[in-house]
Amino acid sequence: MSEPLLTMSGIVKTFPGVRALDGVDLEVREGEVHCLLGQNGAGKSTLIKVLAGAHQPDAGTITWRGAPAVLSSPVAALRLGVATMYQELDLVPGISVAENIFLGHERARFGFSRRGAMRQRAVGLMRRLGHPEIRPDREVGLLSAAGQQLVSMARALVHDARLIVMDEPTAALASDEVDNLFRIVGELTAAGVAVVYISHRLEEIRRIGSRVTVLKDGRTVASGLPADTPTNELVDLMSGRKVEAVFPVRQASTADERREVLVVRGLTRHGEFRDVSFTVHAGEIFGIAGLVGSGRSEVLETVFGARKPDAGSVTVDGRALRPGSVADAVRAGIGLAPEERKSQGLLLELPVAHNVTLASLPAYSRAGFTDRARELRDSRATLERLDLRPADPRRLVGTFSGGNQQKAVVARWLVRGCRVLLLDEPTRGVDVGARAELYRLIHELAAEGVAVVLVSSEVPEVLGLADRVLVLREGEVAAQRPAAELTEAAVLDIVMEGSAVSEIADVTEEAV
Amino acid sequence: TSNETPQSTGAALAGASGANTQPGKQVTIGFSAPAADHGWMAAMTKNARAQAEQFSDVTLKATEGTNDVNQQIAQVETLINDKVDVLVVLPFDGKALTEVGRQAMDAGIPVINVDRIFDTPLAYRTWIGGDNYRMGVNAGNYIAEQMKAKNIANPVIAEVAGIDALPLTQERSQGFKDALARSGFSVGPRVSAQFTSESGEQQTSNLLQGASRIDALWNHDDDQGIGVLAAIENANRSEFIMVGGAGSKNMMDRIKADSSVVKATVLYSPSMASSAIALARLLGQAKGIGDLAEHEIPALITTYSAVVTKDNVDQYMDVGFDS
Amino acid sequence: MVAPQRELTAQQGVGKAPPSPGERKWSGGLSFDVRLAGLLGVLLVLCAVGYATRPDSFLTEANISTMLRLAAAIGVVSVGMTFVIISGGIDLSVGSIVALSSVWMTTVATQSYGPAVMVLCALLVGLGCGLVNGLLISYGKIVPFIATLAMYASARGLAERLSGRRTQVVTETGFTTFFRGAFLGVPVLIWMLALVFAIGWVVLNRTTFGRRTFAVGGNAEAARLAGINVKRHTALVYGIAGLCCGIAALMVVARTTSGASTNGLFYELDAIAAVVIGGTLLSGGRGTLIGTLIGVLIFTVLNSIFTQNNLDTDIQNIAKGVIIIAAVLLQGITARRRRVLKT
Amino acid sequence: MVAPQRELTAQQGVGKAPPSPGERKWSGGLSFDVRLAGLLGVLLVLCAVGYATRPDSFLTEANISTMLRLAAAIGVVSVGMTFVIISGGIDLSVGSIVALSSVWMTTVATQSYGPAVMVLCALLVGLGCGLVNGLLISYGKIVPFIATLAMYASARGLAERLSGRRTQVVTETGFTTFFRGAFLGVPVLIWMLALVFAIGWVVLNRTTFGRRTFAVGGNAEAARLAGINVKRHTALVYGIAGLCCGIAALMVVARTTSGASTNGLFYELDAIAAVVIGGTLLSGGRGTLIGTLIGVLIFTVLNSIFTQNNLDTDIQNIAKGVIIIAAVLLQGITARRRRVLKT
Ligand SMILES: Nc1ncnc2c1ncn2[C@@H]1O[C@H](COP(=O)(O)OP(=O)(O)OP(=O)(O)O)[C@@H](O)[C@H]1O
Ligand SMILES: Nc1ncnc2c1ncn2[C@@H]1O[C@H](COP(=O)(O)OP(=O)(O)OP(=O)(O)O)[C@@H](O)[C@H]1O
Ligand SMILES: [Mg+2]
Ligand SMILES: [Mg+2]
Repeated sequence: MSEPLLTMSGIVKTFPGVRALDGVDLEVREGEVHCLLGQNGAGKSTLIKVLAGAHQPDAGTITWRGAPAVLSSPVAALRLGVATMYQELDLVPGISVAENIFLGHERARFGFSRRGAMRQRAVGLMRRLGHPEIRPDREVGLLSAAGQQLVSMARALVHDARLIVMDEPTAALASDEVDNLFRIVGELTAAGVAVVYISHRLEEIRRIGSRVTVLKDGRTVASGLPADTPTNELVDLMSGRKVEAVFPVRQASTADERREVLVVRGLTRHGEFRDVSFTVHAGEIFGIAGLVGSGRSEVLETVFGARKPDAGSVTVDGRALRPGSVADAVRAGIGLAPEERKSQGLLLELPVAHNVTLASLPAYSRAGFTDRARELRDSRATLERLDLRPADPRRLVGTFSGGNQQKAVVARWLVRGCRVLLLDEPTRGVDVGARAELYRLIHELAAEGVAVVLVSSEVPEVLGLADRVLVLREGEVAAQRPAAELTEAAVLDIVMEGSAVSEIADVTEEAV
Repeated sequence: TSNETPQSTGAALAGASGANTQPGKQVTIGFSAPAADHGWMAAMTKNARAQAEQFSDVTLKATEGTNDVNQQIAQVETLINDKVDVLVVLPFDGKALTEVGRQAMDAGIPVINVDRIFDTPLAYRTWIGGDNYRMGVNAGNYIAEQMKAKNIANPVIAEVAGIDALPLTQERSQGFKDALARSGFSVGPRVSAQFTSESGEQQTSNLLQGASRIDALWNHDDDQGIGVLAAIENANRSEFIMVGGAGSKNMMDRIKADSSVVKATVLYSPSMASSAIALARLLGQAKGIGDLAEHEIPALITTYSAVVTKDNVDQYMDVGFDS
Repeated sequence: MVAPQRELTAQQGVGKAPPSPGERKWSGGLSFDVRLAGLLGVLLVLCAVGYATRPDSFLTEANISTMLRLAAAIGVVSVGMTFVIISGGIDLSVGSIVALSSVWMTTVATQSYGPAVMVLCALLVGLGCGLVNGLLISYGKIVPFIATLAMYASARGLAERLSGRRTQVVTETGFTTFFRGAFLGVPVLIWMLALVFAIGWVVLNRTTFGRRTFAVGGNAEAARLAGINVKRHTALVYGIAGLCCGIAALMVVARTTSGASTNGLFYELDAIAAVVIGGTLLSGGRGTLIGTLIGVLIFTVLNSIFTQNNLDTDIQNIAKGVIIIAAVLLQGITARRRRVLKT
Repeated sequence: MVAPQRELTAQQGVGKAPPSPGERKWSGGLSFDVRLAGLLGVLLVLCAVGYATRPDSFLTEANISTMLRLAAAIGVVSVGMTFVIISGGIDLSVGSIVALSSVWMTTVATQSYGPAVMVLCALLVGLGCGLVNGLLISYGKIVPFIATLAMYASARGLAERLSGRRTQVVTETGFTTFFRGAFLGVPVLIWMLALVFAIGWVVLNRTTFGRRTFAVGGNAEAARLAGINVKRHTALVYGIAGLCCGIAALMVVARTTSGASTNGLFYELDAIAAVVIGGTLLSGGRGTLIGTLIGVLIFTVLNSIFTQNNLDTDIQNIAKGVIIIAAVLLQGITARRRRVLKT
């Protein structure tokens, strides 16, 4: 084997009150896909930020191609040949795709932008990424999550880097987009570029990974493992405990399963989805599958009243809801755990406890005054249940790792107690162990008689949890069947049918 | 009192005469005025300071000028707490500071109320100030005379007022209107500026655009007058006569030179601040005004708004303030 | 994905890594925060300077009472402004609303009904203007800056029209006697200031309403999806700010025994400055009322020092700017030092 | 992912659903935007009103030239303010910097060196003050509101001190002759306004510096991670704003033939209002200079209509507020109508 491209050893990084990295070692070779594994909050993102020059380590050494390197700033890292796709997308919403790609190293002559040159290069990159329909002049803020992820990717590619770091790039992607991403990764490694890859989806690691490094509580617990190490072993290393089955066995529900709780009839929003109808019974888990951009989130938000439907009705326990009124939906007992945890879910500047009780404030107050002791007690219990680390309800949510933030969003609806719970990608970025716990909680809720609607981009998750599944394709209901009658391959067939190319980014502009 | 002024200070100062020239007991005078945000008000503060310098037996405590009555009340209270001997107060709003004036009088500190008058004589020992209404009247009379002399039957008479929300502006405008009405004239286009040259230029530019011909224009304040004149020059207009207000040195120079549209200005001199300090000293030393038969200083002193024209300008040069 | 945390405090980190201020824990409650300690330090230093320059008069009861009574009106306005800014808005119209309330409550007609009606009138006018702001912003979807700018012009215009630009003296002695009086040796105005602050603090930190205010300012979309009626809440927050202006109008009228359209000049700037110096984020979602109170007091003490030491106005202005900068830098340094000591 | 787009325009959506794709249009460059069209509509309506009420004088060449000359100074200041606000900041000190520059360039000493030095002096003073703001904000880490508030007080104080609060008349006739003159029949001031806008537009939309300004304002952390020197950039943006104030000072001095510490009063409010009405987000990252220009013109035309129709100040104020609201609502409605027609 050749000399390692990058060696990081003994890296320490502390934040006030947290030792995020406590002596991490990492070794990456040319042309390999090196996977970083670890629970939520293990320090993966912090480590790659040190590698990207965005954080300065408190201790430790970094060696690049055998020579010691100091990554004092993002520019220094880029100059060395390290390009990074951060977990939290680091794009500027108000400027164009091309400008985002070239941000910080714009092509210019005497300070004047060479817009043509940049545009051309951007077109080439988007074509290479398989999405020529994302035009370079398009404003990034208008792209879907997947589209933005592609721009991030293009930005990493434009640098001709020796090492590309990808922090959970597939969290916002559905299966077809994941395939597309892996094709690019394959091209890169074939050209000798090294990739550091972070994901909580172990099957992805098996597909593309070369070697695996496992982090736990800011330390390296294993490095250089082969990518085909058995799941049990990896999970064991990550969490120090065993996770028996990912999808728990259903308990017999005590509620009357035949009672219809949520009835959706002919729901339509022009340009987003048409004529969506379904019924969810008490104690039932109802899954919605589909590609990114098929309109699943929009359906959930419309049911919740956050968007006003153009046609159709929503009924809860026989009472028709006022269209477009969140207040009415909440009164009827609907809860929505939204998809975008940062823009739609969290109050980053507030403590976790306040975030958790946000939707149930009336229940935690007497005559308008908040019962802070009970609030703290309940949220601490919920945090512990979801294994949210550190389980300190007074910490600001903004200081938690991505996966832990996601748990806080879901926790909000667990303490609330709903008749109908709408979950939009509840496990995005959540580690394997916590995921199993979340599944168990969803089952428990159903067993208590709650009607659960689950949207997920991971087909096995939908099939494993739901009683019945609805498949959306380009805003239309393509199928609605009991989960037992479906397999992953069958769902993907339905999803792909008639749409060779998915339209991720832009429906309004020319699709190829 | 005479007006023997050392020109070097650039301020119009009051002298002391007779026995009053002798230094007496030390007097601490508290002084409070609105923000010195335009030339006239700045001249008031400056005159007060300069006058206090003149006397070896006077210590002046001048507070930060403010246009917030609430704040000015606190400042006067601070001066009362400080136990000054005499207070000289030019209130931003006379009515609003009445109570604190009375508080001072009740605490045994005589108050000299300058210009904007308190609501009740209980709040001041002596008031000295100008007569805004008469200023308007004098400006109106002068313009009416000129119009008649020129035989203009239906003159268009414009007015550039000061800050409209201040009572003094309303009094000036009222006097102006009343005086014109006596001659059968009325005020035509009218704008209000902010006592600053920039606002004067801006408002006058608009005014001139709206009125293709005017015969006379009264501008309330010579400070904003610089801007008013600039606007007139910018518009290349000269068909009318202009009368100023307050009496700045700059305006008097122009009247003397007689090369622009400015033909007169109506005095409202900041020299009253100098007089107020001189009076305060006398009050503090329990003296009267030398030339008067009274043993006591009078309760009300109104300065006169003379009309300064080319003919008498030399006589008034010394009270002209730097705008 | 992160809404950029651009400003954290009066000291910010432009383009720094997401700053990690002290222990990043919630300190809305009583618990004392490093930053607030720094701010308090600045206030104490200023007091020390005042005492050093005027040992005879600065820390006397009379002067302290004068300072607090001066701080009362702007303090009450700043309470309302703190709510508005935490909720993610801004209110430029506070000064004009104070003027309008003070004029309306002192018209001859209102005064003829006696003191109780005068008080009610001021409060209702303030509340009304605030609600109009709130409705324009939440239901009319006009950005706060523009909506309150419009109110800034209109309310003062209306005040001028109502009063005919005259200063209206209070003839109703019952009103003046009460509000200019004292209770247990402490002036009524100071009681009112304390009361408004106390109520504001409880509402902001101990009630559902306050909690929602932080949520709306921190992330309006998240708040909406959590079932909070963001529009109604926004409207109410501006209503509170208006109500505070009504209370401030009472105080101004009591102090000046008159209502005038020139009252409340520059209150918007003073109040926003006090709130921001106090550590509340202009971008919303974070802030404390205690910081605001200290911010108000810092400006009041500064003024008093200037007045007592007889400084020229122009020097005062220059010094004010320099002191503001020094104060904020000082806070930053103490905060950093403390952080180092702790870890 | 990307910072939530809470405000879209002067009309915002508090707690509205994230706008659906069709509604999310925004155009930064030349391409004409529905919103700008609405704004232009408001301006045209105002012009029509002006013409209807004063058909004899309103749309004359002389009046248009007067209006544009009056718009010149505040227009130039607004160009700088647009840069600052797009970069995510705010500048309260513009008016004071105009005052200081105008005073400094008209001191007897400066005037004795002739017109060129006067011009240079104004530009350097403006640039210097702007850079001080910028350094305090970027390297001193003081929030823009506070840093520029300090400059607001200090610069005006310094101007008062320098001038002794006198209005300093320009005696150097070369200066006045040039700047009050005309070129090709168009007054020099209007040329300057046009030039500053044109250069500003090119810098903002066609240079790396301009595009980075959007990035710094839209997501400072992302800009930093992309290797942009955010601190230096921020300092420069405030420098530009200061330079614009210096240019505006030239214009004010030319118009009033004098420099005074009272120049530039309320420019900060007027400039921010014009920028915000013009559709630039106060939260940074989005905005257009064309919108700003239209915003400035709207206020200028409004003033002209008021004076030409001889309205009382109080009525003017009330009307101003109402018209601002109406204009913003009207924009919103036209924007919505257009959108419906499109789909
Ligand atoms: N800016 C910060 N301030 C304080 N604590 C931080 C900060 N950034 C990260 N942390 C803490 O550091 C630890 C490691 O976080 P990191 O984001 O690296 O985890 P991760 O392994 O990427 O987790 P995930 O899988 O959820 O993304 C966490 O406990 C987190 O709370
Ligand atoms: N920012 C955007 N700009 C343009 N079109 C968009 C945008 N977001 C969504 N769309 C369009 O709206 C429809 C639904 O998109 P959306 O991504 O919300 O669906 P989804 O099934 O919930 O996918 P995801 O799982 O990513 O949330 C699609 O037609 C998509 O192209
Ligand atoms: Mg992470
Ligand atoms: Mg979705």
